[in-house]
Amino acid sequence: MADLRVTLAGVEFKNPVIPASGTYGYGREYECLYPLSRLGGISVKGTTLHERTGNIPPRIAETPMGMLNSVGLQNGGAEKFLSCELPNLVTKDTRIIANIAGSTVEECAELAAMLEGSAVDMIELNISCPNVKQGGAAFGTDCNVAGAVTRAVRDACSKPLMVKLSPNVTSITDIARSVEASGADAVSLINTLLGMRIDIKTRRPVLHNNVGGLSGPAVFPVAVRMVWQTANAVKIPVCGMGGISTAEDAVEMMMAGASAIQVGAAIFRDPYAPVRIIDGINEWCDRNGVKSVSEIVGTVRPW
Amino acid sequence: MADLRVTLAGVEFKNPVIPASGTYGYGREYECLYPLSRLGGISVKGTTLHERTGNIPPRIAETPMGMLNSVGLQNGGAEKFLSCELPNLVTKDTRIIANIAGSTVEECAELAAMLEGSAVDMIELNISCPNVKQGGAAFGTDCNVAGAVTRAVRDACSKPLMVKLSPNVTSITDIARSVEASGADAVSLINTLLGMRIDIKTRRPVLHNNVGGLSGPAVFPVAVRMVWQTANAVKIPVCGMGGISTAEDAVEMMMAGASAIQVGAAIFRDPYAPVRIIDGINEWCDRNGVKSVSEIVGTVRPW
Amino acid sequence: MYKQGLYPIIGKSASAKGIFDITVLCPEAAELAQAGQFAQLLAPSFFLRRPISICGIDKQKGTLRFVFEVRGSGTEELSHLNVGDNIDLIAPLGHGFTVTDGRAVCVGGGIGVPPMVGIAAEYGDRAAVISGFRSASAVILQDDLRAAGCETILCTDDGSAGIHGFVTTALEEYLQSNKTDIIYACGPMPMLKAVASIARKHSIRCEVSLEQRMACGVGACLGCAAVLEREGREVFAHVCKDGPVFDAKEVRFDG
Amino acid sequence: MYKQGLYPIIGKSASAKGIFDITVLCPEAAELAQAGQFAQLLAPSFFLRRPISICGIDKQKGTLRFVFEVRGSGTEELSHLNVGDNIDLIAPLGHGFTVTDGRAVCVGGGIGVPPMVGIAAEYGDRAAVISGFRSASAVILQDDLRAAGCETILCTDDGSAGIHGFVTTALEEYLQSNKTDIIYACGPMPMLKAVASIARKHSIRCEVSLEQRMACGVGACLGCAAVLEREGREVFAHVCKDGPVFDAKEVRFDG
Repeated sequence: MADLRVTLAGVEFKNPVIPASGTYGYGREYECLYPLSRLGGISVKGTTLHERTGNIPPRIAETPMGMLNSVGLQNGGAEKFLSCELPNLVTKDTRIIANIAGSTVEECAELAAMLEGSAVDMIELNISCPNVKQGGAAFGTDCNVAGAVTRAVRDACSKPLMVKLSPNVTSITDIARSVEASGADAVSLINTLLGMRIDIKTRRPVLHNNVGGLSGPAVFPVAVRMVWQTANAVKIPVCGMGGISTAEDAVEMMMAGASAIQVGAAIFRDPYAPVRIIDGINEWCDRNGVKSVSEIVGTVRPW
Repeated sequence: MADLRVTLAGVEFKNPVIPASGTYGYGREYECLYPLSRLGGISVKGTTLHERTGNIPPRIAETPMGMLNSVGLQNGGAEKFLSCELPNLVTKDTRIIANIAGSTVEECAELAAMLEGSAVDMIELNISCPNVKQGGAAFGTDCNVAGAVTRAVRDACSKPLMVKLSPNVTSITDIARSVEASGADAVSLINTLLGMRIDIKTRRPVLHNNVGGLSGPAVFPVAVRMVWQTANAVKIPVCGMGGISTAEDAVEMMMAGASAIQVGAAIFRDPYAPVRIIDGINEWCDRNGVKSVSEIVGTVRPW
Repeated sequence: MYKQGLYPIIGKSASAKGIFDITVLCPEAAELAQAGQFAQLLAPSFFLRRPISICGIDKQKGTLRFVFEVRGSGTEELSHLNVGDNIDLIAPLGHGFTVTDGRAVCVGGGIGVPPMVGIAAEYGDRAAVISGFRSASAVILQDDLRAAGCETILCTDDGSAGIHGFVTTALEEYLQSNKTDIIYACGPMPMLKAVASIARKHSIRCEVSLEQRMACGVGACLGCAAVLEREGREVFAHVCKDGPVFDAKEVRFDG
Repeated sequence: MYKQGLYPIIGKSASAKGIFDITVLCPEAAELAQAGQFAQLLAPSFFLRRPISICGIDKQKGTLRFVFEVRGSGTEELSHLNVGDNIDLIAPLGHGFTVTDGRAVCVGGGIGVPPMVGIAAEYGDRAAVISGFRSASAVILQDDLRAAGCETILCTDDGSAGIHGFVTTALEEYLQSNKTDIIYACGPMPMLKAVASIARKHSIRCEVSLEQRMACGVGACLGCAAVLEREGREVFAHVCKDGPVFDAKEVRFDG
């Protein structure tokens, strides 16, 4: 039994596996399979200041070893999260990461301020949602804007702050350095790659939003590359995600430089994926004489 | 039997299917399966001014529904292409696209000048190779540099000029507009996405180059999105590529806005892929009452 | 409450061209299942699961029956599974039909017929099932419905079997002469829309089973939105959790 | 000159733990095949093909035989194919062994033994085959080699079968007392390096079969580079076309 504890932005997680925001709701749908206390933490459904109904369907398209989504941050708003979801979540003995998204810098700051006194362990500032008109990716593709929104949230809230980055940029390391300089305690990456599918029978995009975010094993190599580049560009820890579906993928991502990892689309294929990955990491550590999983973080030796 | 002819940068192709540069050599390896005259054209192996030995192996890594490569433009140089390959290629009754890459703007211009008097039908200027130190992607990720190198090649050679764009950018439409303004007659996209895999046993990157270019069905949704965005941003035609492996993929890419398409990694899995796609497009057109395949270009109706 | 696991296929047959009928031994899932719910079946070479409606539930035998159409390469791969193979499924999922103690009419169009078998069985001779198909060669499940004691009314578009015409005409006719407390329907959107308006006209309660592109299947990802109208405002419900069965009054049939 | 197609598997057996032995009926490919060449086998759920060396060629029966090890999920999927299934292969590929009319010694390590069977058969009683395995349970193909009339020298790392020791020691010993015109070798890089240096010492011609991560398999993509030394300068040859068989003198064994 290896020591699976990892520390991210000063917060200790019992293991490095965290269901990614938007793929796990608030955990309610998976509790009937295993206790949420098995998880290192949960990054909850992206929360906005006010309720959002989300995008018009269809919102899902399958792709080779992946999928597109354009849910559009459908959620009940911050008040509802704090009153209806958080009280239940805090009883689950796992770390709670509040994923927040705003359409303006002020909104992001206001959201963060609302969480200041709450029981959430960490804030994940989403500056990379590809499926919303304002804010979203617009924040994540410009160094100055990314820095400004990070600074505003940093000043509005003292919780550990992780910023979720977009892969749809020329240099993710520039964005990472900019949010680090603006007070981020960690970065998480990658959010989805912007993609599109067309139904050749109807000649309409499969997604009503026309484009959507690509996730799943298909994007894993891009995620590993960006995590490796970013971990070598900033001093703050990196939470790696993007196509992880097995314990071996998780180990690979950690060797690339991720202090913890998030599992997303893989959960749709296998609802047990997070716990299978946790058990698999433990077995891999034991087989390979790794006493503590944190030892492997960033241990890849480039040629 | 539908009319499969398409026109790209003023050049007519007998059909819209072109094996992509670097995946088909100069066609010699596939002639034993079918005559090269079946093909709309061939984008030949990337050619540099001088011979290049390429990158140290391993150069290939498999990924979910895709692959990484870091060949590094191994080729015999322009002289050898003109003296040993082109004379043979011109006898094959298919369009010849010379794919060129240089480490400096001057080198690109010199290469283009060498082709001026040659029998090649079109030049594909590669400003997006992810696997070389100088030039390569560096040219393709900055609007001004992309414009400058395009202009230099445009001035050095009167052949129809297509510029091959990198997907590893924040806005591929900005790059496309810039090369259009600098005299490109067409753009081809997407080149490979930059990715990485790590062998968790050795803790070394699978590729000796550490990172490499991701291609295959995995990237298809990203390619369709970028082709759609670019076709709507420029007036010059777009040659679409990235993960096309079936006739339906080709039709989807053309509906997104591609006047012709390139087939790459799919050839590694099925060496007959180009001809199967040509036959499949023809059948699809007949089944759907499409008289001429060029009718479907850009016909997707966004929501 | 649902289960996920690998379960053996203990029965398989081809009902009609491109239609496959498999029975899976999954006692713990069958125990929980209700008519109108669905399962997420995994075609190993594809990333997302395929949502397939439950056609039959046998809690004694501990089996679930699925009758599905080969629509793409995913369902094609599923159709290659044989008796003895294990299938990876998540079931039961979603919100099923409301069972009343009155008389029911079940209206199914094409591959919308299978989910009608489960609910019709709950009613036995208190149910009439109106099934519509393109032609005689596409007709499925009529024997099963009769075996369940239901009255069966068969329609085909080309008249090659049963009544020559649409299910909606047959429904109108049936309602003239038969007291009906509830209508259940599954099939193409235009058919559901027509059935719903007929039900409204006769002020008969109507439940429809909807389809949508789906990812998680359990209500976590909010991918499979369906457009509903509640208190005059448009809301997005989710087919996998709030559905697949919805009160027809709430459904915006034109999306 | 090569062929691509779907061909039936007409024979299958498990030679040792994790080692599978399949025979494929592919007359037009078998007709062209030479000892030392390989095939690209497709595991349907994976994107790239798996390069597998040809173990046996029967031009009369029109078959190719492949003996491969399950190394990952791709070869695992290949191992699940059974007699009667079709396999998608491209063959024959690459440049095989040079056949002489002299006496040969074939040195194979582990899964490097299968390609030795084809070339040893060309020599029959003019060949000695030195095979090395971890232990008795991993030993394969010795009967086939004897059936081909070859002298077989078996070595295991743990002494549980044959000589307790490495193939290199056995090779040294064999060369003391036997005139040898050519040495063929396939196995782990360290073994190949050692065999090559022994051959050099005895100034015996030596050909080695190399492996590399491969994409097209036909020489188009230049992915499977191997580091050679020609006229003192480093050149990248390609395992799929220039190889897999190379003159040991040219190979840079430390990459």
